[in-house]
Formats: sequence, structure tokens, C-alpha cells
Amino acid sequence: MAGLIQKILFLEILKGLALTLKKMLFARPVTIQYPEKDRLIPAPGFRGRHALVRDENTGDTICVACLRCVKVCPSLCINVEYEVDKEVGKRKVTKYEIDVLRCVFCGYCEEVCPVNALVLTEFYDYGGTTREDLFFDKEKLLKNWDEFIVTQKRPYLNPFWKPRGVPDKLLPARKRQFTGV
Amino acid sequence: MEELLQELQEKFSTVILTVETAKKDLPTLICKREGFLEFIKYLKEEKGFDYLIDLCGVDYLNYKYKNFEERFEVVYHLYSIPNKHFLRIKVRISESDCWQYSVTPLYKTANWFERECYDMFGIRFKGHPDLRRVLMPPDWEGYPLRKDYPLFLEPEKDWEPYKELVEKYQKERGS
Amino acid sequence: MSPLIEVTKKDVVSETWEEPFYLNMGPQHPSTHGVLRIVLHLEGETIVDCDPIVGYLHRGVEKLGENLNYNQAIILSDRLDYIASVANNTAFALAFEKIFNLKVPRRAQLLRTIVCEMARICNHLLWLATHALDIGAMTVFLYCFRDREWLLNVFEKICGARLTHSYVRVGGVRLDFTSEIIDELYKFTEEFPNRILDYETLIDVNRIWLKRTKGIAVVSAEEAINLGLTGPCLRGSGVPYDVRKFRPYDAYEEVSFIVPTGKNGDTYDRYRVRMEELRQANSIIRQCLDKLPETEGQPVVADNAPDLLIPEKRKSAVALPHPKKGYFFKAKEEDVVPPGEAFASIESPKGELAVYVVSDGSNKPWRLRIRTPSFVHISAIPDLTRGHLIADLVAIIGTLDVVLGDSDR
Amino acid sequence: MGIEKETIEVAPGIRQIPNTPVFITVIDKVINWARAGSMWPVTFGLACCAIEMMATGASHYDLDRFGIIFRASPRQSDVLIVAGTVTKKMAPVVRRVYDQMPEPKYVIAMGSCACSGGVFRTYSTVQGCDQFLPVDVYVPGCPPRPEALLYGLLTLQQKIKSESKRWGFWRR
Repeated sequence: MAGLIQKILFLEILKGLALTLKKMLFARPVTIQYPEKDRLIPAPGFRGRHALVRDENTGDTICVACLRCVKVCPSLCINVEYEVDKEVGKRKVTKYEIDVLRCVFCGYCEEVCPVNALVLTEFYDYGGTTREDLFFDKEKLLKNWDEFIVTQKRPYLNPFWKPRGVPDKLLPARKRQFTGV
Repeated sequence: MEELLQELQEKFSTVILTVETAKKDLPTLICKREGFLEFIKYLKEEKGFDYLIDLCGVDYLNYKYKNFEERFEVVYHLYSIPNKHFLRIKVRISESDCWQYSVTPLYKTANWFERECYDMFGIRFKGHPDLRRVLMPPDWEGYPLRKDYPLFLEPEKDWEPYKELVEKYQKERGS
Repeated sequence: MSPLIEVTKKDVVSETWEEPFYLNMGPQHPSTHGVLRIVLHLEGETIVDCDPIVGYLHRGVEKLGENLNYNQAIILSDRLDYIASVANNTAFALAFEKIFNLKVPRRAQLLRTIVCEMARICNHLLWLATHALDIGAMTVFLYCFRDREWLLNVFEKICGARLTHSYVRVGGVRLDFTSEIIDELYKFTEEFPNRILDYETLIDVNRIWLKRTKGIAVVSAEEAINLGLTGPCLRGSGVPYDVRKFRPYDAYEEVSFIVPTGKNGDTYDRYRVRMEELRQANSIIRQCLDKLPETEGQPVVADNAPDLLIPEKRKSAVALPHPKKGYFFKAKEEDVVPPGEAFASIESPKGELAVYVVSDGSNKPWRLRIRTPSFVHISAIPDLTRGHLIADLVAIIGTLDVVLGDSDR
Repeated sequence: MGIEKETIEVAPGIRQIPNTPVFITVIDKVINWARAGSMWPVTFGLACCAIEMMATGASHYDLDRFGIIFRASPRQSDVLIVAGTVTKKMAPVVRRVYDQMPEPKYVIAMGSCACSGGVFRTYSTVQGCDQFLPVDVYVPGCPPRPEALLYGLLTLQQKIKSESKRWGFWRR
């Protein structure tokens, strides 16, 4: 009998409609008004556009051309060329290129970098109309850093530079003492 | 589990070549191809191995620690849901005589696994109802997961329809 | 294309005067959940037989995995079942850890369990959204995406990516949780049961939903096992097989949860099982969160875990006797990774995900085999659809919860 | 010029005859405005990025705000969002969907895989869908955030608005 009443009166459908009406009237809208109003700032550590950290003293990158990032990259999108400065015996980066269209944003490069020169910034909305737009060379990567760092509080420390909870033993020496740029 | 292995070894001494008990992984039986079908039927019907988790091929071309001659191995992972027993069965297959008995009549799951194995390694399965390529297009050349197949194909060696497509587009753009 | 022609040729000889009617569905079809193509053999509106054709998303993950090192291979697992990628990460990591003989710290185990269950919730929400959308309920789609977005934001805080997390690494996880994340998760677990009630109000007893799901694609227990169905699809038929209970991994031994099962093995039962799993996953997250403070401050990676960049070769010095000097050192190449094979399987949200690895001592897996639930589930479609109406096919694809990236690899 | 003296410029390229509701502009502008305001993408999810595409269409990002509605049929749509890996087996199908779309049509390559093949440098993957499709906008990311897709769509809108003379069938 109860089932029959339910059938005739569409009770379960009315219940559903009541729920949607309630949500419509009382629930807060969740839509993010993206380009006009809200620009959601992702949590620290979001793996977005690449940048090379600019050394404030020299104005150049702090990369030491150890090529660890090149070797760890699963999609082989990083290309680094360097020359050896004979007087000091140090390597100097002459070319640092990232093919962003190939990158899979795993963040391994920033995690293995011994000097924290590379970062995947929290900058996320970008695109291009040609492939060349999204082929970052060293200049572009440094520019990305300049654009990004002005939006951040200093000192800036990316979580992947010094992963939380990873024992110090597993980190290179420079990373252990690192506190941010 | 130990008892089961012992029993199997006694009953199927002609089929089972070696038994590796679980050191860190699973108990493994290496079997001959001849008589394999009866063996697996016995396992399913008498011993309750009702669930075939996985069937896959492995190519051991130039493997460093290889101690056998055959090139391929077909690996079965069997599980018995009522008894919670786990078993790995390996059958070795040489390149010149590249086929294996199909277990599709026993396990319906094996149907696509065997098709995939055929697709990727070129191992034929005797008694399979419908053996054709599953992942690659039907007119694809070569067996991708073999060790001598390149990871990245040169543009000239591409699949024919795709090559045509690219050429057509390039002509279109050029004009 | 050719398979269609082949099928046509095969059946033309049939004696009936009526010509067999073939219909191609997909790969571009809004309700095939990706790029699944099905060639249907129809008689009127009844499906006589069908032939699912997969491979439109075959990217060669297994082959590529053999050319990348162990840690890099985990990246690939994200792109398999992209809806619950942490679960895949975990399966890979478990198999690799067996090869490496690693013991994962307890905190990392707890964290993995939490993210796996979060992935389960994400997956089931997306499944419910698309399944309901296929059957015709639009509101559920919007509600589910709203809640899923919440979890994705938490994921973003945890590891910096919304979908392809790459959070788990060999020997542990990459980052620890912050207290902010734990608070957020507590809030989520508090609120989420109410949200499940909302969905149930909308569709649980809705007569359209019942008509579309009850008695559709009934599978008996034996049939389901024989077809290789796993996960909710198997449990819907009443078999309580769950890898989390049968072969526990990570921290599943420590938490208590129920494995929900169905009775009839139809689409509705599978839906009920999944809804119940949402509740269980919620409670598992809660239990693990409660356990987290005990392990505060512990590392999340095993001490002897391999570096992300596993070296190609390792050389060690061996002392050999020398006639004049007494001894001399000779460089000997060592295996970077212990050789052997390993098999690990987890209960991914879709079913049993198993990884079989063969190592040859180098830093790359010799063979990386991934047994994915979707592949098996798609292979079961012909058996499930036989005799059903063409309109039910969409519900059947939905209820199996297939993802083509998972299936084609 | 008479027009410039007697009309007021209300917006760049749009002039109004004073005290009347009459506006004068070039036809390109009207057509481009209409096109940019109602880009209808075809639902064509290939892989991971399709989930983000769905998320963009769902409650949190709500593509309807921009007049963007997903259409299931290529015949009724004018943007093809290639969301996910294109394999060689799939490439002819993608091309067929593109060919079925009416002019004018645009292509957005969403995600690393669609743009260049991404990590999948393998035998079965197309190294970027621009090998057989004219791509207008590249959106990097693996997968891109919904905002990034929105950014790509807005970039496309800008591109459409700057087009000229893409309206006469007799012109081609």
C-alpha cells in the first residue's frame, strides 16, 4: 500500500527535486570566476611553468651544469650545454633549454638538482599559438623566474627542493642547509 | 602450500621441470608445454585455482642471468579464492616453435590476455577461438614487445595508413 | 576498417533471410568513456553479439617502462588509470620494492593508504558522475564534480598536481603531509557522508534509475570469477574477494573496514557496492589520520631507498692478490638492482591491478607487465551484453567502470 | 570623409550615428564577435586531459559562462579540443572528426601528449597532433589545470577576433 502511494505521488522524485531546490536556494555557488574575479593561487609546490632561479649577485643562473636533471627527465625534454672554465675549473652553462610541450611536470628535475637552480613555479595559465612559444631557452626561463618571484613572499622555498619528511641522509649537502631564496 | 607443491610434483612429474618455493616472492613452477593443459585443468577443477590473475609473455633475448635455451616464457599467475593459494607457472617456448596451448576454454579471462600476448610477442595459442591482434591495428607489422623491436619507429617504417595521413596533410599545407 | 569487414564476411553465410545488422559505436562517442569502439551485431534492438575493439590509446607503456629506470617508470603509471593515479603509483612501487628488498617506513605506509583511499573516492565519484550522466541524471554529475574538486585541491596541496600525482616513489612517498592538509582531510571526512546521502536521495530509489539498472547485466559469482572481473564488479556478484583483505599491503592490516558485497550481481548491486565503498574509504582515511600523530617526525622514505636518478652502473673495488705488491684493486661491475622477479597486486578502485617485474640487474626493468582491471572488464562486455537492448549497453559500459588508458596501456 | 565627421567612435572600429541606435562597423568584426562568443567544442576525450576538460565544463569552472557548450557531434561544433594522447591507430579517426566539422574550425592541442607526444616517445604514439592537424593553440601541462584550458580558449577567442576575411565561401 505504501509502495502504491509512493508510486502515484512520485514521492521519491519529489524528494530529489526538493534537494536540488534546497541546494539552489541555500548552498553557496562554487564556481570560480576565473579570468575576471578569482585567480586561484595554488598551494606551494604546484608543478607549473618552469623557471631558472636567478642569482641576485651575478644576475645569471646558479646552475652548475651537473646534468642530473637531464638524466632524470623521463620525457627527455631538458637540453643543457656547458663549457668548462679552465681558470676556475668550474662548469658554466651556455645553453639551457626546456621543451615545455614535452614536459610531464613530474618535478623530478627540481628534486634531484643539487643546488636548487630549477623550479616548477606555481604559475599555471599560459599557452601559445606556435611550438616556438613554448620552447623555453635560458633567457625565457630566467624571465619566468622574475615574473614569478614578485608574486611570492621571500624567502621562497619550494617543497620539492627540500622534501618534507625525507631524511637528511638522502639529500645532497647544499640542500640540507637550504632555507630558501 | 608446501604439501600442495609436493603433491603436484609427484602427480605431474613429467610436466613439472622445477619447483621454486617462495623465497621472497611466490612459489613458481616451471612446466613443459606437453601435458600442460591437463595439468592446468587439474589445478582448476581439483585444486580450486579458479581465478587466473594474469597471463603474460616475457622475452628473454640476451638476458644476463639466463640458464635456459628458449627465448620466450609465458607466465601464468593463478589464484585460488577459496584457499587463498597463489601460484606462478612458467612455460618456456622457443622462437622457432612459437606456440602454446590456449587456456581460454578453462578461463574466459585468458581470451584477451592471449590475444594480447600474440599481439605483443607473436606467440600463437592453439585452440584459441579468435586469435587476432587486440591493441595494435590488424595490419601492424612486427611484435612490439620483443626485445629486438625498436622503441621508436623511424618515420619511413611507420604504419601505412598513418604515413598516408601525414603525407596528405603535408601536401595540403604546402599547396 | 578491416575488423568490421571481417566480421561481416563471417556471418553473411547465415541461413536466415534477414541480413545481420551491424552498428559501429565509437571511438568518438560521448558515452564510451574514452576511445572504446564496439562493433555491435543487432537483431532489431537486441544485441546478439558485440566485438569491443581497443587499442586506440595504446601508448606502449610497457615497452617504454623497459627503457626508463625504476623511478621514472612510476611516472608512466600515472597515465594508465588517470582517474586514480596514486593507486597505480602504489602498485608499481610495491612491486619495485620487492625487487629492491625495501621496507617502507610506517608513516609512509599510512600516507599511502590515505592517498589510495582518496583516489578511490575520486574514482568512484567520477564513475558515479559519468554513469549517472549516461543514464540521464545531470544533477548528480554536477554534485559529484563539486566534491571531487575538493579532493583534487587536497591532492594539489599534498603533491602539487591535480591528476597525475607521481606522489609515491620507490621506498616511500615524496613529501610528508603538512598539518594544514590533515585538518582539511578531517574536515572532508566529517562532511563527506552527508554528501553521499545527497547522491542517494537523488538516485537511490528513483524509479528511472531502478528501471535502468535493476536486472541489467546479471553475472553469477562463478561466471564473474571465470571472466576475471575484479573489484566492485566481482563483489556485486557476492564474492567477497578484495586484495586489501586477502593479501594486505601498506597499512590495510591495521585498519578495520567491511568489504561490501551484493546479492544479484546486476548493475544496481554494483552501484550499491560502490556507494558503500565510498563510506568505507571515508572511514579508512579517518582511521589512518588518527594514527598519523603516533608517527610524527618519522621519515617518509626508507633509508636505503634508491635515488631518483638510479645510476646505470656501479663499480666496486675488489682486492685481488698480486705477486709483487701483495694485492691490487680491480674495478668490478656490480648489479645496481638485485636481479629477480616480483609480483605485486593492489585493490585499485577499478579492480585488481597487478604488476609483474623482471629485473636483470641493470637500472631498468627487463620486463614490466601491468595487468589492468579495465582490460579484463572490457573483454567481458560481449558476455554481459548478449540479449540486452542497445540502450542498456551504455549502462553496462558505465557499470564496468572502464578507463581506456588503463585498458590499452 | 563624411563618415568620420558625422559619427562618433564608441569602441575601436565601431562608430555610432549620433542620437540614433545605428552603428557602423566592418562585417569582419560582427562575424568574429559572433564566432568568438559561441565556440562550441566537440566532446572528444582521448585520455587524461579529457577528465580535466570535463572538470572545466563542470560546476567549478563552468564553461557555459563563455558561451562554450560541449557538443557531441562534430557537425555542430567549431572547436576541436584534442585532449590526450593521439596514437597512430587513433590518428585517422581524429582527422575524420576534424574533416566532418564545418568551416570555420579551430583546433586546440591540450596537454603535452597532444602537443608533442609528451613522455610517450614510442612506436605507437603520434609525436604531436600538429603532424596532421592545423593546431591553433597549444596548452602545455600534463594535464593542464582547468584554468590553463580556459586560458587557451580565451587565447583562441583573441585569435578569432583578430581574424579578417574568413567569411566568404566564394573567396577561397
